[in-house]
Amino acid sequence: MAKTEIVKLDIDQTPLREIKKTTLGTGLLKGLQITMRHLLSRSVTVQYPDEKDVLPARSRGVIALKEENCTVCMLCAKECPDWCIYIDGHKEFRQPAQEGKRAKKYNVLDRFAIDYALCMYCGICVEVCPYDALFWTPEYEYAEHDITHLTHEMDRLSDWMYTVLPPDELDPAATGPEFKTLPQRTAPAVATPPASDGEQPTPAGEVAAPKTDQGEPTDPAAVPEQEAKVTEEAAEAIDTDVATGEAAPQEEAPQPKEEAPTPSEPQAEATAVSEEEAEEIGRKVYEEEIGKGSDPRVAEGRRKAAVLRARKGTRGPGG
Amino acid sequence: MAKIPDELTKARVTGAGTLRTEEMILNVGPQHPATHGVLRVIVTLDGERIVEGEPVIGYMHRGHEKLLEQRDFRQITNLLSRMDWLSGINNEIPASIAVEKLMELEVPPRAQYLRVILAEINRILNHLMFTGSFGLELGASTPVMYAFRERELLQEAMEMVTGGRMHFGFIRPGGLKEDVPKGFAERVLKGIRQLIKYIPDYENLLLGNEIFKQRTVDVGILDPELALEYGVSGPILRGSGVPYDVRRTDPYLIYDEFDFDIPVGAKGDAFDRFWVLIQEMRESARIIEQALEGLPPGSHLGQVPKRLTLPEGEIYSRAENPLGELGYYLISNGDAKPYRMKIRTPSFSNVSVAPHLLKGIYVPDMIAILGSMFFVVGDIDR
Amino acid sequence: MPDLLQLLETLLANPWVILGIKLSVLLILLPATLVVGYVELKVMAHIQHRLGPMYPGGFHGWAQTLADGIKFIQKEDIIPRAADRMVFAAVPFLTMMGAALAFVVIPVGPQWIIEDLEVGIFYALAVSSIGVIGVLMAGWASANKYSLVGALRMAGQLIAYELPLVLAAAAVVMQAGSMSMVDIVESQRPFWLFNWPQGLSFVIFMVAATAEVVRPPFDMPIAEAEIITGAFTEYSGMRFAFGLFAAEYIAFIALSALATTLFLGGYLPPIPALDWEPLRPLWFLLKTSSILFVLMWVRWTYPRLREDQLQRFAWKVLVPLSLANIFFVGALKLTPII
Amino acid sequence: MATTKRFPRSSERVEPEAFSERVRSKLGNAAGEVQVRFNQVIVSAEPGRIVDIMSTLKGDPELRCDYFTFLSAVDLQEEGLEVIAAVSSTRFENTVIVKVALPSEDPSLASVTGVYAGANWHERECAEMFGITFEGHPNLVKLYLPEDFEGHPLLKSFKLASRTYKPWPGATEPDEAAGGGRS
Repeated sequence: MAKTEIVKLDIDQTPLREIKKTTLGTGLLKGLQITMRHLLSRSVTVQYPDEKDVLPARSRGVIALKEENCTVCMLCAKECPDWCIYIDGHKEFRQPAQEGKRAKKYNVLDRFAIDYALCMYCGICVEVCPYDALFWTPEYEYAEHDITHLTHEMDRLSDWMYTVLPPDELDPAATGPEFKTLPQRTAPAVATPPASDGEQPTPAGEVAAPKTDQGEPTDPAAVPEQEAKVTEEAAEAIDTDVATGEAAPQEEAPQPKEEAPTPSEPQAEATAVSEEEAEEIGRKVYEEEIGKGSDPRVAEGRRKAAVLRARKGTRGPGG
Repeated sequence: MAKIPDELTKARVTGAGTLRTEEMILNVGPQHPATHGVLRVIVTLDGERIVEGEPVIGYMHRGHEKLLEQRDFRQITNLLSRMDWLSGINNEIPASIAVEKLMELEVPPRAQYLRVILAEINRILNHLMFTGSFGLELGASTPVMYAFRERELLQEAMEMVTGGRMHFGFIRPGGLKEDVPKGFAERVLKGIRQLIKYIPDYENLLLGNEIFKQRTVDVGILDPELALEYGVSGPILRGSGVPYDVRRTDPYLIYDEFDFDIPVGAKGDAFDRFWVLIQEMRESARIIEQALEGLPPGSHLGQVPKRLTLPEGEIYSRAENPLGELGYYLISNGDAKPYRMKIRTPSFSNVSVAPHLLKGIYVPDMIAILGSMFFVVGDIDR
Repeated sequence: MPDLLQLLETLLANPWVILGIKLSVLLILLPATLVVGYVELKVMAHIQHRLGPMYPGGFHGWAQTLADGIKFIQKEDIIPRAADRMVFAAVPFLTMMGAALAFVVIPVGPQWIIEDLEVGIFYALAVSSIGVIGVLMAGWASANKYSLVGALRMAGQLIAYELPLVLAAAAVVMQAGSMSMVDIVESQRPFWLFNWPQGLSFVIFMVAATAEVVRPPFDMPIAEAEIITGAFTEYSGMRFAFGLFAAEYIAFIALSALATTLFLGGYLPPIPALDWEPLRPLWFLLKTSSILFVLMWVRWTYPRLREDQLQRFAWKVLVPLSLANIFFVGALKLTPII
Repeated sequence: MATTKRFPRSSERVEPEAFSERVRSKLGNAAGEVQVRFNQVIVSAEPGRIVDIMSTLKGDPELRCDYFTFLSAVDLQEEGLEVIAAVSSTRFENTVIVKVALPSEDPSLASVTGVYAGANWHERECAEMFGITFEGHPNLVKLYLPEDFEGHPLLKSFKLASRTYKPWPGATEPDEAAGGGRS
């Protein structure tokens, strides 16, 4: 364990009697000296709308919903102390794979909404979700003029997914109880997701579009590097998703993707394409999103997802 | 400066037969810049002299004790941090301790150390806030900005660990919600270092300033016996010279393993209370330093059943909060929710002694006294 | 160069030009309060390790106070029902007028003066107290207890600081042998930058002047944390801006200018070699702004006193000191120094 | 007075067991059962003796419970109400919790404000929350609640309104949502 170097601080008390003594003006002069020293040094503030602090991954800004992971188990709504999560769903039957077997029942999510006017940001829903469908993201700029707009419906909650950051690396000395039976963290990224029924792993770009790089999508020089980062972080995110989450019981999460395509998700090419074409697709997606009036960050996240999908030759979450 | 003799006050009020004068009743609050929160003080004035001052509370009563009866222990953690919103972690700790003691859960040493570190950071955050706001109430608007500068560094460390800035919700029965991320110790040390570097600035800007001394020395002298009778605790009691600190008298967590002093005042005036407040930040810094040094590797959470169901029983669990003794009287009837949870908050008892201090003083002294009582209205009203 | 000088001299001989200059001194006052207000915001911010306004107007938020003014104009004008409407409405004019009138006798340069009254200093000190009456009126007319307390504090403060202020100025008058402001400046020629025989008077004058403009550490009449801007609790919008802010800044500038004139050699340059007529207003401005800066610096460093402490300080320290100072200046008057 | 002192645990500290013995002998037959739980001394008392007990706890030189911790109550439903008062001794570093059983109907108890002035607000809170009358209290008016508030919120019979107005969104079956779901 790399132990932190502790440099002993020189902590001395100021004796009460000494400081309480009556003085004649020296205290006033000392005060002036202190304020002058600050006047002459650089300020420490951040000019908010222009500069923004980078928030840690654990920041409880807003809750994002990964729609396709939700099985309508209602655990979050049950555990919520404020009763601010509204979930509607219905049951559907899936054709059995083999003749003669019973059709399997599964839940389809119709509505998932969080009322942020009620939410107290405790994070219990994120904690209890057994299928890793809810994530915290550090976004905080969603103030509204109308309180009813603070109820974020499924599409808006899914959009927040693009801003989820991969979790921070833990302190080297930490041996959390849930880490004991886990695979190595160095496992290859694509192999780990608990994909059942031969499904495609979740598109990487969707898990983690890093919040920090919001560069212009048309800047060709910057893009490859960014994407490399995206893939890396996404890989890590998937990896840790598996690591931290309680493994989802497979039989309860059939969730055929064809049945519930994300409506707003743009469809990408099914075959791998060249870099330029991928870029072109990304740009189109971005313009389309901006045209629809999406948040630029969301548009940027979708652009990245589309580019990645195009390069890998996979379809969107719908395919 | 000193208190005005009673006969003099009376003579003025009755006018001594020459001029008819009347007392004026002034409502300070519930919306007033000096009551940080919604506290109302009804003062009867003779000129600018206060004949009587009576705090009226309840403007922020949220019925915590009733709400707690409807929630399980995970949900409770998140509610408790909202009482004294400046010391979230400190509010959560005794509740978890109560559950742990009733269920006989074991808390791993790493979790104990981390709890101490987080609690002491939170104590510093709280004290910095009051350092600044006390200056603000006396008209010095600069120290509060400096205090917030130091606060921000430690606040960032807290956010990095818990994800929250005020309502942490991080302590769980049996340990912590998560372990700390990499780089936590460096962050904390950076914050502590800057704090220690700048504490002399606060002292020179406020404590050492002649105007500040004029305003606080011999103002609002709290007699230690009276303070004890009212259950006053924390920096206010220690300012009166009573070295009562739950961390020492009834050690919880692992506080008995650390070396730290209990600063106590001599006279019990506003100056002493403020001095104690500032010195306590230094002691907290010392504790954090020792705890970071001794932080063992291991798990952050003990063996905890999935669903917390308490056995029947009752316990009074207390802790030294930044503002004084916080206690929970937890009665369980074997359910997942507490049957009754009485919350004994420090600010409630601390402010209840105020009518004794608000007699025969001037209006500005009232501000100095209320400012040096270091209360949070959410903590009074719950 | 000589041509230019000659041109200037002819220009300054023209009465219309003089009138224009005199008018501009008054017209400059309102924008000047905006500038001083902006500078104060910036000084405060940097003392507090911040940047202060950065957005309005683009460059370092230069238009912040202008924007504030516009905001104040847009706000609803509220007069409490129980208030004495006439008196309530008259207050902003009165508070602003007192301080503004003092500028009539302040010499920015020997020619740059609206009217060099024979009793200049007497007049300046007299009119600058009018504002206090405005505050008293505001406190009474608002029908608010906080306002009343604030107004009473103001009245008490007036009595406490006025005497030392006048006594400190009296010492200067003794030295100059005249009440005319230009004469007072000219009498400081042997000292140029700082009229050192008046060192004690300067300190007393500055303390009393801070109390007169109600700035910390003597801002008890408007103390926000105690009595919520005192007499102006019920004021809002434009009335608040003029009655409190504009009046405060005009008085602030006026007293700094007065102190410059009385103690820092007014428009005289720091060394005799630089004594060149067109530059004189510049010296005056420089000196006034440095006093303004020091007062801002003090304001953002100290907590505030209590009203009775100010009274005690004024009567037990400042008044005896200023009396002693008059004896001291009188004794100096017998020597060849002044 | 020293400004800062290293403060070890009080040299006069008494172990809870020994302190409970002292409490038992000093209170005599004024108190019922005296036991120690979680290092705290728990005394059950008759309603009529509360002031005596508190005075002894505070005044006896071997107990010296000078620190008033809290006073509250609990609604035990069928078994009536129970008032819980805690005081501590800063010198002997022990806490004594006094419990007094009261009937649900018309509960009343002598005020201890004469002994501990700090009980004032605690008793006011207790009175409005549980409907207990504290006889001899100098100013028994509502502390938190509005003057015209009816009912005593901390009694178990008082239902939490917010949980009855709104259907529980966590309901999986239709009948769960109605009537406030889980309480």
